[in-house]
Amino acid sequence: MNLSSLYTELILEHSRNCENKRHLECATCSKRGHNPSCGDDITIELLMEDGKIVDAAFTGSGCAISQASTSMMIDLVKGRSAEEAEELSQIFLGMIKREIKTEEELELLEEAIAFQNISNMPARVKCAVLAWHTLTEAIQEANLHS
Amino acid sequence: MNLSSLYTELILEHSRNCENKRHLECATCSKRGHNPSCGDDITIELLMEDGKIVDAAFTGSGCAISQASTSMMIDLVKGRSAEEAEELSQIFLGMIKREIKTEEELELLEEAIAFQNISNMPARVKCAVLAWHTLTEAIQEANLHS
Amino acid sequence: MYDVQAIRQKFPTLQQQVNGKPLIYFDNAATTHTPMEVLDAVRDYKERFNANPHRGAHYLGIQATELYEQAREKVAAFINAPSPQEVIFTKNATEALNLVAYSYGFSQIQAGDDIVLCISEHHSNLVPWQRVAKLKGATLRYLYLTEDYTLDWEEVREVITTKTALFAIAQMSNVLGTIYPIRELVAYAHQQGAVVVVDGAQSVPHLKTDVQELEADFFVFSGHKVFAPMGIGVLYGRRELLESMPPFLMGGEMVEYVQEQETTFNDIPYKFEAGTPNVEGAVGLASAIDFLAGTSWEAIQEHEEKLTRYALERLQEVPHLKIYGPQAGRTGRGPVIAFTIDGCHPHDVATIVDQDGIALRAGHHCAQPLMNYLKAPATSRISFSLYNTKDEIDVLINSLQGVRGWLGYES
Amino acid sequence: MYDVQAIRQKFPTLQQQVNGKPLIYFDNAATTHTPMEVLDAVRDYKERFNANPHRGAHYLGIQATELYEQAREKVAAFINAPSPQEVIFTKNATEALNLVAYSYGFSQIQAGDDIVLCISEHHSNLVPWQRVAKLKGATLRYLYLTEDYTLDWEEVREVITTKTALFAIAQMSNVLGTIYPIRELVAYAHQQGAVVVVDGAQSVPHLKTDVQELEADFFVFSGHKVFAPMGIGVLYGRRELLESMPPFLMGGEMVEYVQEQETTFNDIPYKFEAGTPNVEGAVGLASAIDFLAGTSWEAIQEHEEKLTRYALERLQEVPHLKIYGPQAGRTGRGPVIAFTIDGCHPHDVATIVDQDGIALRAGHHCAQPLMNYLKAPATSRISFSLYNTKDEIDVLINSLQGVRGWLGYES
Ligand SMILES: Cc1ncc(COP(=O)(O)O)c(C=O)c1O
Ligand SMILES: Cc1ncc(COP(=O)(O)O)c(C=O)c1O
Repeated sequence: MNLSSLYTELILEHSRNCENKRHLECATCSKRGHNPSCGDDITIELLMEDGKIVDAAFTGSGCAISQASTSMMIDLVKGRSAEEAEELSQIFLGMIKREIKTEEELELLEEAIAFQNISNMPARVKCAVLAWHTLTEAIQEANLHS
Repeated sequence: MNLSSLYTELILEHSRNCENKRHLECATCSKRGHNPSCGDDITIELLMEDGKIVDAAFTGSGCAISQASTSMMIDLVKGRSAEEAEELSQIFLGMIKREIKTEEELELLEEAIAFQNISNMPARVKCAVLAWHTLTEAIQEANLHS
Repeated sequence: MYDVQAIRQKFPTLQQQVNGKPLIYFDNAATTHTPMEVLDAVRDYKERFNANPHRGAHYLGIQATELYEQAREKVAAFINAPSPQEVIFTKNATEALNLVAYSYGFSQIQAGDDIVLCISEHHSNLVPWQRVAKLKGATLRYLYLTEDYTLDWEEVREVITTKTALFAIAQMSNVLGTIYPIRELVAYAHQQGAVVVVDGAQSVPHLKTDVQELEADFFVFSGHKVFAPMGIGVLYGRRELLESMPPFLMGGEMVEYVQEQETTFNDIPYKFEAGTPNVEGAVGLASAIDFLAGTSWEAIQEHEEKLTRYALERLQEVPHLKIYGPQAGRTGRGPVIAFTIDGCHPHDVATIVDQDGIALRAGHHCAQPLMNYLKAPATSRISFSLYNTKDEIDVLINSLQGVRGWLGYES
Repeated sequence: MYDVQAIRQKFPTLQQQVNGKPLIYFDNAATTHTPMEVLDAVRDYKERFNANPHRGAHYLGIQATELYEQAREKVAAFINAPSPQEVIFTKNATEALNLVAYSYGFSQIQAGDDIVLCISEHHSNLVPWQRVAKLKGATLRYLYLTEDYTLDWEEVREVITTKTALFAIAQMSNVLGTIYPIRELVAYAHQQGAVVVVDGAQSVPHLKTDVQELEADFFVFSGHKVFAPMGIGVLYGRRELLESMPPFLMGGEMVEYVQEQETTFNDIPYKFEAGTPNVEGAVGLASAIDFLAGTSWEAIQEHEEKLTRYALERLQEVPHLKIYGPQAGRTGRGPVIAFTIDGCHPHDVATIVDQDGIALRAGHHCAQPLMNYLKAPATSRISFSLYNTKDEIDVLINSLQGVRGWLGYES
């Protein structure tokens, strides 16, 4: 995997997305995620209503990959039900592990399909998956509390 | 150093000496010495009167080398003053370390000169010096208490 | 066919002369030699990939991380751990046992609890528990041995009770060669509610290890006793236990967030691996596991059992020789034989046979409480590995027959 | 003349291509590569002498013991310790620091005492002290940094007081490159009655070490950062302190008499070396010390200082680049340079230069409290060793100039 297929325009654009990167005043749940080894450190905030993700945003810092992945994920899950979001998360993680291969499933990920080949860069896998793991945990905690 | 110069008649005789290996009922001081790595474990008992070693003996178990060295040492120091005994101990340890080389000094060790070449058998040095270290400690403790 | 000569060819150390005689290495319970392929694997790693793992965003760092984690996976498969996260690399079995004692022991053992050990434990699986017992106000209790150097179930049922918080035992004694019935002991101890620590330092080189079958809560071993380099050891622990335990060594890699006054910790296994790990040691251990996979456990056991039987038989020809350990064959006995010769201190025995190129161990074998119990201040020990031969045993017997003569006895 | 090419020839790892480019290894603060002669020394030891030391009455055991103890003597001379008994082998600097924290810290630190650290400490010299402070009711206090990334004596005098029981500090920061005035700090802390732990992990590869001149009470370093194998580290401690401290890891070798309920301990250094030591690691460290002795410290320092100066100069050509660390030359500064490029995460920087074969480190460098203090969640880090060259720096500068372009910035 060379640099131009890693730092694509789409990924770079998302990595600097300011719309999704903000503090969500009215969040009903939030979850911090961290890669101790490389220092990516994000907090995902969700506004959930009746099991639906009405709004989502994140704060924190990290590399272009982690920031872009987080931003794409937020675009993807906003407006979905918690179950749908969890499912998408599983599909994303499955894609990274090369376990999910059908085009139909991958298409559900919309722009986030951009990370399909990140496993060729093992050092960056953690950056790409951080947000999705964090989302899953956030939703599970929200379910517990409701 | 081959086996026949290690297990000489003199050393074997001393290694089974029963006269020096006994419990000294009337001892005024005693000291245990141990080589944790090989298991030699002896206790030296001294009967001191007016700074003189009136009687000495030992108990415990160990290899032929440690037993013979202990027995020879007891023969050597019995009847001597504590200072003389300490000096002889230093000469013995000096001999083992190859620091003391004059014939006159070595002759003071009498039979214990038999261990002169033990440093060619590094694994057995500890066995040969155990008694002498223990004696030095015993005398130093005795001095402290008097 | 088990081709012992072909196996020997792989070990450069075995090709040597000692005191002018071919080396006969019978000190395998202390440490084993390393086959060429393991030496090569380590060398290759050092020449091509050497880097600090887990922190690298560069090529070498990524390779080192992958090789280190692959070694963990290989170890997990080797001992049949449910997952690699339950495999923690330490420097040796001793550190692994101390980790359990400090982390699990100090946090879970309560005043009034019993800690049960077998009297044949190695100091590394004994002194840490003495310390825990003392500091926590627990009672240290021992299982003693039958005439045939194994456990008595009646005694087991008496000593391991619902008061027993922890039971620690070696799968195989490094002095007697006894292989204890770990699976049954674990089952019984679990019924009583005890957590069980199994010290596999001596069994791993000789038996197929399956921590799930044993149902061990903790299991440890050392790389250097199983053809790997020194400086690498393994702790396996059940996930729930490891996850609930506080960290032991603290520093780089085992943290999540560090603030000036507070720290949160990484997940297992990293929580227990502070500082730069011994990557080349792990690579060497992985390679040693590959080496072992080249021969079936059945073949290794058959070979070692044959040697042990033969040695036990021939040792009877040596006058005044007494063996400490079970007489049986494979079941309940590994290839370690402790003995004494009347009137001859084991240290002298070792020196005498060393002149014939034979490496035996002499002393208390880091098991002083056992020696006291056996009333033998020291013993000599023969321990075989997969590369030893019958011919070597013949040379040993010959040499042993001369020992009393050297020490001035008529016969 | 310092012949860097001749030195490079000794390092097989440096002869490699990475991503089709010659490897440029600038991650020496994480771990250094190993010269051929050290690899050969370890291999030779394994092929000829491999055995478990201290327990052997046979030839190989004796040789292993001698080589292990000779390595200890060599290390003692290398750091100018008064005696080899004050040199304890550990697996790395982290274990050495934990040994001091567990053994000295838990037994000597009292409720109400202060423990003082520098804010730039590596987690390995920080998290153990957090734990001691917390469990003993002591207060953890920090020394912060001046604008030039060094200590302010006024603050030192305010923070280190007669309440300070222990002061722990790295001789050289692994992020900033700052070399702290250890000798003066130790003298001052001693006046206040504090014991001083010096973390030499980063300084030992770059400066002549003299623990007596520093008057350090404890001093630690890791072999793998100074051309030796992984899995070997060193703790030096003053004799009186070591003798009075309780043991840390417990098991084989560190005991004197073991009874069922009580144990007495061996003398230093063995009291602190439980279990089978990493003999080959010690042999490798001894060989690495010999390797270093082939070049004078003056020559090494001059070379590394030249590189550092040149790099600091040329980095100014890279737009939007900010350096964290002192600007000065040799005094007060070692060959470690942390930096950030505006708008570019260090992890992306590392990935981009990796494509040009350059190994940089990115992240918090196990110094999160420092990163918080600097308000830099992460930095990139260049760290030189005696085998790096100016040409390599030129390649790096070139590569860094492209970073912002790759990340979509116009300039
Ligand atoms: C300043 C400092 N202290 C301690 C350490 C810990 O060394 P190790 O990981 O070898 O234990 C390091 C390196 O990682 C360091 O840079
Ligand atoms: C039964 C047993 N347990 C533990 C150990 C300790 O192993 P290590 O010294 O490698 O830590 C040994 C070997 O010395 C052993 O034989």
